[in-house]
Amino acid sequence: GGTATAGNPTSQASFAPLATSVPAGTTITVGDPSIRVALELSGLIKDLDGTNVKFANISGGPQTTEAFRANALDVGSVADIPPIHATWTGLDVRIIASAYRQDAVNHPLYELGVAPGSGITKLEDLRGKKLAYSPGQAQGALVLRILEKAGLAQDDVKLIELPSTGDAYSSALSSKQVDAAPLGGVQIKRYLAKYKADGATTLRHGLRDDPGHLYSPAKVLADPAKAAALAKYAEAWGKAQRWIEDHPKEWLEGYYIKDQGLSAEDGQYLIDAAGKRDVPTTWTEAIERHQQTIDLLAREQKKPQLKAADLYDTRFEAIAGTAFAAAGKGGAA
Amino acid sequence: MAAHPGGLTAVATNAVSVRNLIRGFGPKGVLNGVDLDIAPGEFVALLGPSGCGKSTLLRALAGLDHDVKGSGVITVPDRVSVVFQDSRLLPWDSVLGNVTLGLREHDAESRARNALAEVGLAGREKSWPHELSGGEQQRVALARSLVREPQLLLADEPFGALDALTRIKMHGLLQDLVALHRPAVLLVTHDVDEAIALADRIVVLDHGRVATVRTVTPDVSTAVDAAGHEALRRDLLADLGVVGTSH
Amino acid sequence: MAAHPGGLTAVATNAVSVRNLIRGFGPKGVLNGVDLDIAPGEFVALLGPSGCGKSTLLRALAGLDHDVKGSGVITVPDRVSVVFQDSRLLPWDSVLGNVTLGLREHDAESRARNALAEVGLAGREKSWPHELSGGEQQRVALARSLVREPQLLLADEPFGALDALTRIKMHGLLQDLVALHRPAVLLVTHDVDEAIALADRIVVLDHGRVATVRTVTPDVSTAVDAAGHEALRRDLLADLGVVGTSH
Amino acid sequence: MSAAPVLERPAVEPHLDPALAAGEDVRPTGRRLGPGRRRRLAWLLGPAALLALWTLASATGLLDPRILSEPWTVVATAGELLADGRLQENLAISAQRAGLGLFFGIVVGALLALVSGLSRVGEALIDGPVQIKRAIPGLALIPLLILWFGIDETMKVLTITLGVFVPIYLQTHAGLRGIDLRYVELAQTVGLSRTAFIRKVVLPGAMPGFFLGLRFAVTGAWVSLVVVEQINATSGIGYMMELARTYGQTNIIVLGLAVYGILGLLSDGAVRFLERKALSWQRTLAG
Amino acid sequence: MSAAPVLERPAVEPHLDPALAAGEDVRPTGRRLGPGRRRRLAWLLGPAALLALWTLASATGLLDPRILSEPWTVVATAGELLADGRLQENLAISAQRAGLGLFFGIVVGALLALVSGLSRVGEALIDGPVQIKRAIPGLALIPLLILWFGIDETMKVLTITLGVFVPIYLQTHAGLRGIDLRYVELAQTVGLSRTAFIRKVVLPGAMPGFFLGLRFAVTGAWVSLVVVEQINATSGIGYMMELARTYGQTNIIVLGLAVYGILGLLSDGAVRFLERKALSWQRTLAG
Ligand SMILES: Nc1ncnc2c1ncn2[C@@H]1O[C@H](COP(=O)(O)OP(=O)(O)OP(=O)(O)O)[C@@H](O)[C@H]1O
Ligand SMILES: Nc1ncnc2c1ncn2[C@@H]1O[C@H](COP(=O)(O)OP(=O)(O)OP(=O)(O)O)[C@@H](O)[C@H]1O
Ligand SMILES: [Mg+2]
Ligand SMILES: [Mg+2]
Repeated sequence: GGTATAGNPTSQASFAPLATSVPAGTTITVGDPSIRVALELSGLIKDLDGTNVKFANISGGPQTTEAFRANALDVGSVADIPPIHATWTGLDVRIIASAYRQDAVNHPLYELGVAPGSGITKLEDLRGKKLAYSPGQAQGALVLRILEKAGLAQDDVKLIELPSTGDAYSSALSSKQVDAAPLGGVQIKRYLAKYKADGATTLRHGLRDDPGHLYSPAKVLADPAKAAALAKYAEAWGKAQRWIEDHPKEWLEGYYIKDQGLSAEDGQYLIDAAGKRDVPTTWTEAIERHQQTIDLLAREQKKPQLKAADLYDTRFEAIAGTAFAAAGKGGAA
Repeated sequence: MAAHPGGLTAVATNAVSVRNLIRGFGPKGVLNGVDLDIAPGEFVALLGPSGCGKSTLLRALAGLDHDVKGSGVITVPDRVSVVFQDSRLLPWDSVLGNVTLGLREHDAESRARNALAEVGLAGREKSWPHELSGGEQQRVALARSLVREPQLLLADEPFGALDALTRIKMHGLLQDLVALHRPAVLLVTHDVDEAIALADRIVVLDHGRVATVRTVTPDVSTAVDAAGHEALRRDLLADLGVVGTSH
Repeated sequence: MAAHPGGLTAVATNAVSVRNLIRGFGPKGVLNGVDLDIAPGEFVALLGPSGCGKSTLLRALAGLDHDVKGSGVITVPDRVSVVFQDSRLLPWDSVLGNVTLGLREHDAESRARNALAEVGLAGREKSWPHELSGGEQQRVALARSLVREPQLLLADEPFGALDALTRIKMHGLLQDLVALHRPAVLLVTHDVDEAIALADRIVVLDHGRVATVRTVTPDVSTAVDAAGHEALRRDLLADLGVVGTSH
Repeated sequence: MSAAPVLERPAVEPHLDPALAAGEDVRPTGRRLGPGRRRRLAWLLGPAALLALWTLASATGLLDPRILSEPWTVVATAGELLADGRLQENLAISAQRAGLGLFFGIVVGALLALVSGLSRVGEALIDGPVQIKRAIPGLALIPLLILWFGIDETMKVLTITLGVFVPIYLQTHAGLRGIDLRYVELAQTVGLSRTAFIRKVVLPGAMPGFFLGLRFAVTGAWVSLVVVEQINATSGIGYMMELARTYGQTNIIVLGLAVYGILGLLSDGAVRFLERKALSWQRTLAG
Repeated sequence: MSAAPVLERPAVEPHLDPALAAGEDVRPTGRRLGPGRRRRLAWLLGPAALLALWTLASATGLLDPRILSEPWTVVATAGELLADGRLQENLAISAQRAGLGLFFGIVVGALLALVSGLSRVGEALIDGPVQIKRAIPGLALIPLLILWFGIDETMKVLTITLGVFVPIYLQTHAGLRGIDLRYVELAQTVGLSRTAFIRKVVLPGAMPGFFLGLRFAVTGAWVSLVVVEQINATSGIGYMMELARTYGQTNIIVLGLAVYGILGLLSDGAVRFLERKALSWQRTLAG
């Protein structure tokens, strides 16, 4: 592994084994807004008593890495692309917990929005079409993976660089500035609701785009006190995932409606789309899939190779998964 | 004509006619019913203590007091030219540009150059106003009114910043202009001698009203009638409240 | 004292001493070597044609010509007060604020009110400068210099926009001030009578040099010596280039 | 119509006398080149026209509601958000942030402008860096700001401050550099001290410029919220809009824009009102 | 020292005579309240200090190069990008976009300012909407602009135009509203036509304001590139920086910021130079 800009990444071996108790006075800053709500709604927040957990409303790749650099955040919640980019930009990070979706192919985060009248009905039809592409974002990586799956090279389509802020993609699609663009979450529903009558459709890409990770800077993980606190948080995080799974009503009410200001209908749509959660106790498979993504990105975006395994802190491998499973058996608080 | 008040046949023959002019600022009345007529080609001098409303009257005649409270009937000709109390040169235009301002004739520039030469400022055409002395600025303002052919010339102390000799020269220029185009003239001045030398009629404003009107005959004006000249002078000074000084 | 030129013992006793003062703008020379002394308490009037450099000289004395080309040696007292040719009131300050500007004494305001009353502007303390007539603005500027106790008063045509009566009153005020604090005074004026009435000495500037200096005795000044008065008057007008007019 | 007999010392000044005020008033009707008298509430015309246009276009279907929500939808949304208190809360938080940022921005901008405007050394040191600062895209500075000031309120207020101080600085600087030299000379001859000079001449003289800067600053402060409230915020209208954007809630986005528009109009109006009061000494084309 | 004998008609005017110019010059040394004389190149001091600080902090390790690249790295990067032509190309494209946007922005802003400044009806209709426009965050308008104008050059230039016209409008409007009423009266009495009034009084009088607006506008145009060149662009410095950000090329990002800073300084300097030439009639504190 390692890259030109990565300096000398801490090796896994240099991490001391996790302590079982968190030293008093340890504080961690957590950027994991939705789980914070889950912890509060479920009362699991009590599990963290004794650990000083400060929540910051920060999530997503760019924001969490910026905050890591500023030492303003100890752990963040992202998809699979940000840890890769962080490493490429010289920030040594490690994943400490991962959650996936069961039957992920049928519960994708993103679908490919198709502009009215562009005649795309299967991925192969993308040849020669205009695709919205945002290189730094997860959607960008997804576009590259979709092309790979369709057996197309970048040159076979026209990639239109466009940041996916707000409803920019939906606007670009409806005004036929692009033929296809990845849409995520409620945007899928809204796009169809608005433009289905005009002939707009969406296309399932049939890829797994479900990884969700907690990740931390290696610098933080090298601090035994913080590492212990993070382990405790990972455990609570696993339980919270289970609680969300088991309490869709409360989750809809407490998170989507009250916290995020969505309508019940939209919230329910998101819950249904997410399907069942999967928090594995081993990462082997996930690391393999992660490696494929890295290989693709390294090739298509001309970046140095990385070993996906180097992105994971194996000390944490079983923590979240075990908690998730245990909470399921015992029934959450 | 800007307005035609009914019922007064005299008005039609006058260049300027002011009837019952009332003006005031805030609570304070300034003009309390001024009546004034000026015949075409007539030269009227306006005297009065500082702050009595001379400039207010001129501004009313020039149509510059839209927002000032008051009433009255004013008739003035179409082409009115004003020399302001401050010389009021556009700071961003050259001396020449200031003189030609608003002139549409094609020979405007050469006429402006002539006028500038006449007021003793040949060679200063390209100067900025701020490069001129106080008297020079006033002369530019004078040149600006000289190149025009107004039917009514309103001049608010146009010679205030000039020395005796320059002033006499400027009097000459003004008289030439008057002789040539015969505009009606209303000249505000603080110099009684100047008023006598230039005007056909002298009006003294006081307490917002026309207090006295004195006619000046050519003999008195040119001091051919030295005694009449001296008497008029004394009378006017008395009108202005000055008594018993030799000058 | 701002400067102390060597070798001249006379300077120490003079309030103002100017030696070989040279000033010019661009290619044009304005002052070509002016020498002038003013004793403490002396009242000097400065006459000269428009544009001859009177204001330039005053600005040099006031230390306002940092960027003007030239040389010479100037000595002036510390406390110099200036009445500018334009009345130069701060447009954003009230009349009262303009008069008290820079005064540090605790009774500044009441003194300023008195000064305003003396120049006939009682009750106008709160007006904005733009609400005043030309003469009123000039009187505020005068009041501003009256409330100060300068060692040197430089006044550039401070009475230009005033009618005869007001002007006489202002003369009186200025004379009172002079009698009280005995500042050296350099007064620019275009009015020969005014110069004679007020000054101890009259200096005529021409072609950038001091052309004539005439002393005024009290008898001549007050016209007790009427013939001397009239002769001086004629001489001064001749100095200014005016010949053979009665006034 | 000859001169009416008027009392020698009228009880009422003639120009205020109702009897005379009703008298004939014929003035020379020269063309007026200025814009004429200010009319109250006329400023509402433009926004009202805009609103009417929007409503009309929506009602006739010219404007696709999928692109821009209809005004009534936005009003309904506003009603809902007001009813459950979210709009007020977010507004209050945002107002606090904007207010603090504005305050510091004004202080910093005005001080820097004074130092740089009144001394050549100050100018040499300050002016260049300020020009560089404003030439650098604000978004690019955010990572550095996070680095130095964390992700909490400090950083948010500071970011607003950094955005706000620039127009204040530039305008105040230009305003005071534009002060007529004649008044500076006057200040010198009446022996004003440096502080008195600043108080009596510089500040009032730079006031018109300052107020213009303030107009940029107030809207600037509101607009900055869009950026800063994306970073570790859980409230504020910027956050509200960001959230709506994530979930594609067009009606809330448009409501947010409307709120920005109204806030902008109101703050700008407030500054202009203050300006008119503070600059009543001016006699300009503005009338 | 008594008056030296001077010729009656000197060959050289005395104040230009070298012999006399070397003569004694003792002037009253009253305190000078203005900032004093402008010194050439003094404006470089601040940026130079900034650069020195950056170099020093980098050299001593105070500034982590992962956060802000060292100046020498940036210079080296600039060298590389210049050598392979990327920097020039991107700059040229960006300059073209910024220039077009600037041009249209100036025209639109100045015209609107004239209409709104010179008539109350124009003001009522135009001013409010402009205030609303500037209160609405630019980023929020992008989806609408994409919708209406696509994602090609038109939309990019238009976005820049929309950003640029606001300061031009505001400043020109304020500038012309600030014209001394006395000059308007003068214009009326010399019978200026409406167009001559605009040409002779309004435009020159509003010039100082316009130039200040232009200073905001030029940097504004450059800064807008960051946003517009993210949309369907394959060239331009905004695009170059966005790409570098995606791939974490800190040195290119910092180079981009440096380029922005230099462009900002230069464009601002150019406008100020023009301003000094055009406003040489002013006698202000600026000296
Ligand atoms: N805009 C204004 N607001 C309030 N008062 C004003 C305004 N303009 C003039 N005045 C007042 O009206 C009176 C008359 O002013 P006006 O300028 O007509 O005097 P004037 O006769 O021209 O005096 P002067 O000889 O000093 O120029 C003065 O007392 C002045 O203070
Ligand atoms: N800043 C300047 N730039 C160029 N020329 C100037 C400048 N200031 C004054 N002058 C010129 O210098 C000469 C002397 O000016 P000054 O103001 O001293 O005259 P003055 O004697 O006060 O005249 P007045 O009686 O008209 O006020 C004039 O010809 C004037 O045009
Ligand atoms: Mg007057
Ligand atoms: Mg002078």
